[in-house]
Amino acid sequence: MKRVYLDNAATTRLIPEVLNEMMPYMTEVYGNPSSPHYFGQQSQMAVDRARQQVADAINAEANEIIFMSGGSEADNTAIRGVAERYAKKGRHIITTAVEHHAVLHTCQMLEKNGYEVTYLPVDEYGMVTVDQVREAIRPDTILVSIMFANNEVGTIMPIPEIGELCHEKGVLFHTDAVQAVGHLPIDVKAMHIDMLSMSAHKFHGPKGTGALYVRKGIVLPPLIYGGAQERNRRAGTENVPGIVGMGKAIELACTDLDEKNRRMMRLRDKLIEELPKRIPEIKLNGHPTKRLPNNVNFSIKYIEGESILLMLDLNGIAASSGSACTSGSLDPSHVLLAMGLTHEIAHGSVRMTLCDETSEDDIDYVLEVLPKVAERLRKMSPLYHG
Amino acid sequence: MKRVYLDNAATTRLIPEVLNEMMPYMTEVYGNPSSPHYFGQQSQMAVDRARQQVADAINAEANEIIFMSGGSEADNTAIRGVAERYAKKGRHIITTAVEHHAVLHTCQMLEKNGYEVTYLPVDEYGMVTVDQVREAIRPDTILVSIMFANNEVGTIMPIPEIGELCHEKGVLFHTDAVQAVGHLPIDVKAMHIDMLSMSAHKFHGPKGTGALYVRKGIVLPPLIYGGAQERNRRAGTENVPGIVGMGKAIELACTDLDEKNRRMMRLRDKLIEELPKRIPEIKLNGHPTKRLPNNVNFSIKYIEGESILLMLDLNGIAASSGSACTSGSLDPSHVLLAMGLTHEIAHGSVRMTLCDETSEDDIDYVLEVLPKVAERLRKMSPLYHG
Amino acid sequence: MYSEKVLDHFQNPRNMGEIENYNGMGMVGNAKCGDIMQMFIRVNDEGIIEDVGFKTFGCGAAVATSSMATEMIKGKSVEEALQLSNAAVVEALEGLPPVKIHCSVLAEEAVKAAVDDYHKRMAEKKAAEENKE
Amino acid sequence: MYSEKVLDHFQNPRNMGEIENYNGMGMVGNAKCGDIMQMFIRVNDEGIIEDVGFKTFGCGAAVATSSMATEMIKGKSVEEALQLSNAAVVEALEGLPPVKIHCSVLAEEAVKAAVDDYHKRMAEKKAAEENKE
Ligand SMILES: Cc1ncc(COP(=O)(O)O)c(C=O)c1O
Ligand SMILES: Cc1ncc(COP(=O)(O)O)c(C=O)c1O
Repeated sequence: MKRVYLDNAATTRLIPEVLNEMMPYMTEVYGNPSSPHYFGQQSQMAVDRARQQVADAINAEANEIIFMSGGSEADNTAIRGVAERYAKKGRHIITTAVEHHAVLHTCQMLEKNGYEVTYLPVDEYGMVTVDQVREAIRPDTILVSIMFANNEVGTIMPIPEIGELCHEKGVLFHTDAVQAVGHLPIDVKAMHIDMLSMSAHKFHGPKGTGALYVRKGIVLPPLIYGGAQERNRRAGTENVPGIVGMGKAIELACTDLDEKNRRMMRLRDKLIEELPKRIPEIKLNGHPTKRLPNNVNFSIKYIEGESILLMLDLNGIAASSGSACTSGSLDPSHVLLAMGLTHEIAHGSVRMTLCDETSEDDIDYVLEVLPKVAERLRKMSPLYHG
Repeated sequence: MKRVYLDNAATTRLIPEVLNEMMPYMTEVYGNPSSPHYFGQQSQMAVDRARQQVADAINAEANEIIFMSGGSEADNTAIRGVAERYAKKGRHIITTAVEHHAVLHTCQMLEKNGYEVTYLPVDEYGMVTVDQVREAIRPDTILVSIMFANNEVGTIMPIPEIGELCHEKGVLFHTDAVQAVGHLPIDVKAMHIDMLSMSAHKFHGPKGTGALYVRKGIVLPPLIYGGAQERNRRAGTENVPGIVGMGKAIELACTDLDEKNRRMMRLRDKLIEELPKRIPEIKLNGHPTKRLPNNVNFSIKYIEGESILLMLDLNGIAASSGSACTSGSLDPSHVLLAMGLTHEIAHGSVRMTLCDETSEDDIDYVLEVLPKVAERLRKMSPLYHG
Repeated sequence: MYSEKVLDHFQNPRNMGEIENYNGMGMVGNAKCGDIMQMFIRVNDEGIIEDVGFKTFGCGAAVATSSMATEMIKGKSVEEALQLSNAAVVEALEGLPPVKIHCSVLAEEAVKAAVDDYHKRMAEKKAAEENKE
Repeated sequence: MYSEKVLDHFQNPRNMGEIENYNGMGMVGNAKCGDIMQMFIRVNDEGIIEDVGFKTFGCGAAVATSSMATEMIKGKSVEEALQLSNAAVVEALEGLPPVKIHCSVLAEEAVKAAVDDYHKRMAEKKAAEENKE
């Protein structure tokens, strides 16, 4: 069966070039980077190199990068860390209603522990404005955490402007850039970013490795206590192959980024333009232009997301949905609801996320299959009276 | 140069058979296990299989295993989790003075947050007794956390007896078994263990993957909040290849364990018997018999650990030391000090940890080189007047 | 995730669509939860379900349980149909993931709602006929 | 971790051991911190350090800094020896890891201690001679 993978926002394929770079560290070079002997130092050098690669990709310094197990750990470390460290200064945090659960659930945990969190609402495109942030900042605000780009609908937030505002106001600024790193140009200095989360498997690196950028001068307590790894900021024996892979993957992802994005955007826009011609009563979710180059998200009225996914899957197409049914919970995507969609429409969403390897053929195949799937499911639907 | 790796307590070589098992998950099978489509379900099945392998190795149920990034995260999750969850019941924790920093530093952090921690002292062999634990338990004790086997001196604690006592007293029992899993037979049910930490790279599995066993019925808050992975107990996209590797590695490690251990103990004991004949004034650290099959730890009087390591390294031998100089701190190993060694003697310790792949040749090479190294360094030492 | 049987019923749903001259119709669930099931039955004078149809808005399991439920009650008496348990549907489908069990409950409820509706209609009809007499 | 130069001085320490007829000896550091350096100097009548030796208990950097420090003061006047800075030792060794800088400080202190001891001995000798007169 033809297989088309359009779930790159969930995870990406580890590309062979990255795997090649990792292989020595899964074979001969197995020392613990903390060990001063030959075996250890070989590993240490590789970790140092990767740290520089990651730093370079976002215009940071190597010692501002803390390697960890993924984006979720990075989000937890940043938010919980700031909350603990600056509790004396204040206990107010600002974020948005459309963050990833790694941010939202951490904030909710903090709320139970005496912190106050403002969840900024978004407009119909999933966007927050600098003015909203400005109005929300209070004297006891210790952190603004706003995602760089939304993982479901692809909307890109006004990060440089929010960063500038935060710095004017003297408030720390964290951004969950898990969907942005390796996909959009990022400059932490120019964008006034204090902390930034990333995850390697979202840009063709290995699963289980991520990093938190923490601007020099900011000292956070670790989330994981123990050994002196990562300059006492994150304990645990380093995942050397993972770190090496992350370094290589970020370097590759940032090479010819514009060109790759232009190509991807053409394919993305083909879907965005063609699907409504072939399927009546569907609605694009997310911002029409301020949008990740790889993100397509539609709500297809009268039918439900999981059954769309399942039928796509039975036709070899891997996509994703904001439907509750994919996660086992009852409520559909908090992102789509925050954007003002009704439950019914929110349940019927399909997200297709492309990558550099997606071909025109793949897109044409989707254009052929998805309308049939929609028609078939609509015939089954008690809500449809077409 | 001949190279002999005797630092297996720091980390082990990923064995090719395990790597082979991981390879499909670093190439074709790259889906996110949370995705309901074909790509995701292939990954999910692999994770399920590995979970069963890990559970089987310690006589647990699959859903009692939570995968995470390593031993440090497992220790933090267990201790911090119990502390948060049972704060209303009490705020007293019992551990030992010789735990790994992942346990000790977590406990120290809790002390700053209103918990009280009893650090049980150890005898000259690094051992605690059940009676010590019994005397330390109070009505407000919520957790006993005692390592299965010590990472520096290899001493094996009386875990089944401590487990039984804790269950009699109704106190939760956690054991950091990072050095024991895959090295000693473990049965969490028979040993009355409620929580157990492990780390794959200590038994020839991949770095960056570990697990926490949590007995059914015990509900802990996650350390990392976010997605619903690991049944809401640990958020973050699963490190699928790492998890698969951990499953295979633990299965292999537990196969013919007795036989492998007998062989390793013979080599271990050769070092333990021969070295004192060739180097005057040295002292074995750790218990003479209740000791990990792969651990040798000597203090060599009058000389300092890092310089021993460095000279061994220049001769191709990778070992480790309890010396402060290897870590950049000033105090030598807290384990050796807790066992009553003077600073001077503690600084002069060398740990050599074997693995299944260590050969008789390797051991003979050490028996040839180490005495020369000791002699050379003693000649340099202002403390030596031999 | 899904058994072969579930996938089969999802891809080739049995008795899909509104049937003609139905004399019982039930609709359960709501869009908020993401599942709506509509069940149509035509019961003959002997009280046997002669024909059945369904329409479902929902996930794969919702479609499959609806389809299976229609098969299990077709040709049965309304009394037998009322005995249909969600567990029986799950078993017939060779299992469902734990998070999907609620779909089978919905299918059971849809059948009950259709039968209830049939009983109501019969009662109304009877009352109307009695009134006429 | 260590530069070639450090490894060279560690493997082939210069001026290792106690020297004969030394007239200045300094010992600094302590076992608690894991480093003890002992420095011996023989100063001639012109105030020139004719010969120098060291003994060190400590890490590779401690040995290398001791060795380098002896080379740097050999043939120099005691005044020049007092000018020896830890930074100069680090530079001569082509760098040290940050956590090892304290070893170079110790080497500087060991030289100073040896020179101090020499001055003390000279002063004592002079006093003794004056007493005799
Ligand atoms: C006893 C013990 N506990 C915990 C750890 C931490 O494991 P990891 O480095 O995999 O996080 C180690 C090893 O470093 C250990 O030896
Ligand atoms: C925006 C965003 N933040 C955080 C995460 C969490 O990353 P990970 O699953 O690697 O921990 C993800 C992806 O799952 C994401 O899309």
